[in-house]
Amino acid sequence: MEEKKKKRSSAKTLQTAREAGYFGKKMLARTRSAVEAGQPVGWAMVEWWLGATIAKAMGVEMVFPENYGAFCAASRTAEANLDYSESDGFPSTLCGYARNCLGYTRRLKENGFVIPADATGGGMPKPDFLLACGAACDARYKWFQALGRYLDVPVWLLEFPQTGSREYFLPGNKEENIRFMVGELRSFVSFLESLLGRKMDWDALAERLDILFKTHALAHAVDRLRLAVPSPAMSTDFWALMIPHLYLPDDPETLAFYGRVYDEVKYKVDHNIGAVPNERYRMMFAELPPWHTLGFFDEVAERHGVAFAFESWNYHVPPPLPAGEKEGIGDPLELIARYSYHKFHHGADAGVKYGVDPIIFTAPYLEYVQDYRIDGLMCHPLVSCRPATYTLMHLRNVLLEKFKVPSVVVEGDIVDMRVFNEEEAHAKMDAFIETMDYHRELRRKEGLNW
Amino acid sequence: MAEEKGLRRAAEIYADRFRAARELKEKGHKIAGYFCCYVPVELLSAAGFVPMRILGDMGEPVTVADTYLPTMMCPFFRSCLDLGLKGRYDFLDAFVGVHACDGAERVSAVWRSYLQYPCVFYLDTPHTAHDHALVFFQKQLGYLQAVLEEHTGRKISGAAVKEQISLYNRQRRLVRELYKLRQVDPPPVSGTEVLQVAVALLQLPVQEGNRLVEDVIAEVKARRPGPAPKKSRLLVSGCLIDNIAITGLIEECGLRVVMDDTAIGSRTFGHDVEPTPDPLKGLADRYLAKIVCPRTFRETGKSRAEDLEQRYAYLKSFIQDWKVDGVYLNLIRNCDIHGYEIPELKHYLEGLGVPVLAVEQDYSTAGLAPLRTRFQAFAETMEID
Amino acid sequence: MAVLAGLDVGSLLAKAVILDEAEGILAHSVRLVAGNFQTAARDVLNAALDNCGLTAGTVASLGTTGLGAGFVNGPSLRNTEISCQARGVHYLLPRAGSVIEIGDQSTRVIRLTGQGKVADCVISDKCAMGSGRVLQVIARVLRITLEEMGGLSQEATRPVSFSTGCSVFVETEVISRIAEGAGVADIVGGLHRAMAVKIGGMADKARLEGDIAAAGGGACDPGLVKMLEKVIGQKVLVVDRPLLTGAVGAALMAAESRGRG
Amino acid sequence: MFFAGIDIGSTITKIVIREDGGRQVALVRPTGAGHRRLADRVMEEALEQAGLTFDRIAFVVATGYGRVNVPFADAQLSEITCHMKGVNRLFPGVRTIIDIGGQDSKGIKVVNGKIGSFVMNDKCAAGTGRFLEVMADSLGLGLEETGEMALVSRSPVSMTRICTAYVGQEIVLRMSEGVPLEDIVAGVHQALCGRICSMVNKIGIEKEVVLTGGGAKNPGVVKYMEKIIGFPLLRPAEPLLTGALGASLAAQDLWRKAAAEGRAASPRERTLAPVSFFQ
Ligand SMILES: Nc1ncnc2c1ncn2[C@@H]1O[C@H](COP(=O)(O)OP(=O)(O)O)[C@@H](O)[C@H]1O
Ligand SMILES: Nc1ncnc2c1ncn2[C@@H]1O[C@H](COP(=O)(O)OP(=O)(O)O)[C@@H](O)[C@H]1O
Ligand code: SF4
Ligand code: SF4
Ligand code: SF4
Repeated sequence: MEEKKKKRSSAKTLQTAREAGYFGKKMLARTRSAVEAGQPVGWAMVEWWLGATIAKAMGVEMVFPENYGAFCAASRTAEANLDYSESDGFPSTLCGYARNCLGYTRRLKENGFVIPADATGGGMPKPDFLLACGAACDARYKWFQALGRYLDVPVWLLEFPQTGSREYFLPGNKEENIRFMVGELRSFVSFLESLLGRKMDWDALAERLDILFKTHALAHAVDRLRLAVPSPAMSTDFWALMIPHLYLPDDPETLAFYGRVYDEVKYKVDHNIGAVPNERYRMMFAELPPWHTLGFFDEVAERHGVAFAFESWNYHVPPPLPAGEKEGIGDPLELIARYSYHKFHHGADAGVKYGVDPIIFTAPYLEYVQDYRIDGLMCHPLVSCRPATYTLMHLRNVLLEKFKVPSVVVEGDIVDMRVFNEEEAHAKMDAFIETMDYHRELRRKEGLNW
Repeated sequence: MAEEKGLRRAAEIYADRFRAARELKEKGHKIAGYFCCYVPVELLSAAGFVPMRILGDMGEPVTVADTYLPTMMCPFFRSCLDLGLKGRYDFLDAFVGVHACDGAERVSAVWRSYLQYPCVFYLDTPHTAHDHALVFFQKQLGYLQAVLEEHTGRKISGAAVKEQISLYNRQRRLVRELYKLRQVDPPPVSGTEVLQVAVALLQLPVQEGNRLVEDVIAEVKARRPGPAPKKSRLLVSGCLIDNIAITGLIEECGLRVVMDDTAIGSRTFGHDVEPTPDPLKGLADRYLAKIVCPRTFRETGKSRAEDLEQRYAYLKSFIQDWKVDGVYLNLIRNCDIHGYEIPELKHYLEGLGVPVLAVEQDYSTAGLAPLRTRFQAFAETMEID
Repeated sequence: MAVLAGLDVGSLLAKAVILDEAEGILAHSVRLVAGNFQTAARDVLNAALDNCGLTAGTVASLGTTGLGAGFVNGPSLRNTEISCQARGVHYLLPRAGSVIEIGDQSTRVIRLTGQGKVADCVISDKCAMGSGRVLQVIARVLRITLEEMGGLSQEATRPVSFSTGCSVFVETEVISRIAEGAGVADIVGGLHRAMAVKIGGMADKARLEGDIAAAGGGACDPGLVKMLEKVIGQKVLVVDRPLLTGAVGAALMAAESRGRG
Repeated sequence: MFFAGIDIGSTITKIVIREDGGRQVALVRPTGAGHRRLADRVMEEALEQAGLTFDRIAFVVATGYGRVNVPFADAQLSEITCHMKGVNRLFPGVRTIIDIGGQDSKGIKVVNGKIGSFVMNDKCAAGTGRFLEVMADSLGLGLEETGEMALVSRSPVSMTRICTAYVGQEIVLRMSEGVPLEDIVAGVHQALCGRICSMVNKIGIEKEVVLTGGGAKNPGVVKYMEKIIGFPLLRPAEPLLTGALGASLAAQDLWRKAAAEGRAASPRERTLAPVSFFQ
């Protein structure tokens, strides 16, 4: 099977997206040179801008094994790591990124913590601590805890509240949540101070936060530019652009880069240049992509004039913090807490309005479909990532029921390419075009305005 | 032999949970359904509900839930939602979802998007037991209390909560006493019988439940088991077991279940609530900090060895006190919480000189047949020549 | 006379139809793929032409579909199975609102638009238990023909239940059940029920509406169809010549796009 | 004194009758639908070959898939224990056993003549002998032929994780693409061996490794197994028999124990009855 699935990297439609791969490599390279220079290094989960920036402000270089998993998958080098973790007794049903990381780390340990010469992208160096996170996914802390098998380093878990839509509006509950997060962050700072034997540099943190917010403002502005018809950029562009704003948002180079991204997209919008020639359908994608076969999306676009206009709630920056929440907040930790909490709960209004939970992974889409004038959703259930898959069937039901927007379900995985059947996926897409036509009619009849 | 009324009653409730629940309703009780062992039943009870743990049914194929949940998720919760969507839990007056694991959290959300009950709450539960987390959890319990009060239109006094705490503490102590009876060899009560009692307790009004356990204890003490063949003594650890098909299979294969470290068992009945001026504090501490389930993160400490001790040392005393010969690690497929634990836990237990059998199962009675060979081989491995 | 031709090269069977849009199916042919898509496709098309005494030259357009469609030689227009099934069923049974197509490798449940297009579609997952393949496997074990199966399941008094979801192991389970003394009828009945439950779940997902039509090889099995009716709680119509719907749809779709182009 | 082991596999039934320190008779018969209830006949046949009557057999141990309901057996043991005992008798230096049967495959770690740990696959047919049977069937060839065929391929196609139910379809596709048959066949063998190895890896593969079960009779399997593991494997002269042999050895041990405790049944109390049914 695999031989047929030749590696095809996707043709990104933005010049800046083609350049974005640099940031992933930069992140890896920086941690390696930090180790050589005797500086501390940490591995972190994506924790939606909670802890990594704090650690970086204290002079720690951070790297994200999740990103490394996608990297290994995209370069098709994950298989050996997967097998290696399974042979140590980890069930094969666990998160593909986790198994990739567990296998990699086992090899790292067996190599005396010298990065194996053939490691993808130069490899991740041994960390001094692990920053886990309780948000959205159990693997985010169970996986790092399990790494203890190979890495005798402390794990810190940054906890994250996940509020139900009605509970969000209980009087005072939101502030309780924020208070809790601030407390968690403060403990994390103390943990770092005692681990590193140095004090928090609050000025450095403020500076980094400033850059982060500016980068994110641009990233959000780019998201809004994508409302345009025809769509100026595609999901494949986004998956490349995601790396700098998700992992290195507090880096001046990222900020400068995002300025260019904005300009490029703006130019295309102003000049009515679509990412797909003859855009006929606008689709949305949920949640994590098949990193190993991104080229699939180009083919779909080409064959049917489908623009993947928007995608995955998970990795987008949130809408900016409402001014009222930002002003007068002197404590940078509180600012961080509010921002992350906002990321996770900005769908609360939609959740209550439509009587749909959860706020994460479901409610935000209720607004996206309308804003981005979506004709159809591509659900990508993953065999190895439950969090991004749990609610896809639910989402499919809700979008159809409330907005007459149909979904096509294409099974796959983030790292395990053996699950993705490209031919079958194309067959489904061919038929789905008719389905989208039909529902367009339905929406017209029901007075839904797209 | 004297009639074993308590054990029989437990077996009856176990055999038809829904009938038992409807009988309670006919007697005028209100019933509150909830997930997992992280919901303080004391509060539900103080608000006037009979708490009923929502369980699935391993014996019934999942058909309806396929439209709402993907197949790759925890089959236990798939089964729960399937029963819910089929209307089996329609009699509930309240529903309390909980963030125990991702499965519990997402199914709580999906559940309430499709099934409506007069009173609904989702209890966010932190993954850590840091000080801040305990304070936060206590506040969330306060919100649960407020939502319950709003529904019933009746304040829940601190005294009422304290009374329920002492009733449930008593239940937990009684169950532990029952567990202790299994420390002798051969144990006078089987794993299957204990499971039936535990399941029955998860839906009985607390005082009725306490009477039931008292009866069972008396009955078990009255048993005079004759000489029995020597069989290996098993500790069952990991994902929940709510069906006697599993304990039955294990016991048929020449093993004895003498102790458990699972959700319907020692995790539910293991620790008391300390009396505190604000009863919610005692509840928060007991539920979040004292229950040892891998869903709650334990601080790693200074080294791997210390980490392992903090996470697993309690199993050492289980093994010593219950004279355990082997451990069965029960993993329901797709359970991340327990899946990540397997290699380290296995390593730790084998380090104590106890053999371990880890098996992934699909939460389906139909799929159990192939496990027979594994259990039998495991029994033969431990056989004392 | 110019006619339309359609070829459905499935994983097990190759099917060809010769169609006159006004008059309907003029001729058809079905044969085993038997390890070679190219030859199967060529032979089955020639046979169909022979059956109505026409030559390849009279064919205005050739539409193809199915797993092996890529191996058809000569000029043809390929479309995917889902759309072809939808068109084919709509043409043969216009009042159908939904289709359950049970093929050798997978089962597809399709809700149709008024024009015979795909309003929604659910495809069985990778395991073979919900598809026609398992019927064949079990027929072989029981030493009966596929044709005999349909009648047998209706005689079942105590349909057996299977513990495995895997089509490969169902075979060994059937062997055990025979040894236990289960009757052939009860085994077939149990198998049909297991399949029907699986397919019924898919029907739920696709929110089937209107009259439901069964197509594909599995629809040739009246026992399975009966059981489906029981599970879905609604009458299931069987398309006339259920094996041919894909090929008919392929022929029509090719003509459509020729008309457009 | 004679002892018997009967191994009722999913595919093949095997019997070994041994005399303590003396001769040994073995019989191998397909288990197929009709034969299931005929375990007693197979036993009779074996007795006939040995020139014995049933009452000469002191103890019978049943093992294998159909062990649960062999009424004439004195005890039943899991295949895991029996394979271990059988192999350990033949190869006292064995550390790892890989058994490839018709419906399951297992890895057993042997520590001081006892089971250290074991792993088993019986969920998915793609990790068992069935995989090869289905492939051979769909090509209309015998297992012997395909096994030999796998040896001549220079570049086996890669088809790592493919479901048994679809292997036929995959083969047709490949053939239509013009891939040489031997490369496809070899690819299937390689895929099976890869699966089994990564399973057995969980308990660690240590020298000496013994390959048993029907799969060990297949030269293609042996070749790719060795290729993946990286060193030569040992094989019993008749790989199908290790389970039955182990069962007969266990029969002797159990009889001794029972006799020592004074509860050995007198042979006359037992009769050779038909097998009732299978789990
Ligand atoms: N007369 C019949 N009765 C019952 N089942 C049949 C009959 N003929 C074919 N089948 C089943 O139909 C399947 C073939 O259906 P088909 O739609 O041709 O599939 P494909 O297009 O994948 O080849 C086979 O799996 C077979 O089991
Ligand atoms: N001579 C042979 N060459 C290749 N494969 C064989 C041979 N004999 C038996 N087999 C295969 O061995 C398997 C049966 O092995 P066995 O260990 O007896 O399994 P079980 O105990 O489950 O019956 C079958 O899959 C069969 O195809
Ligand atoms: S969200 Fe999915 S991919 Fe990310 S860590 Fe969790 S399980 Fe893995
Ligand atoms: S077994 Fe694990 S994942 Fe499943 S319900 Fe329990 S805690 Fe959740
Ligand atoms: S379980 Fe059986 S049908 Fe399912 S994937 Fe495996 S071999 Fe195929």
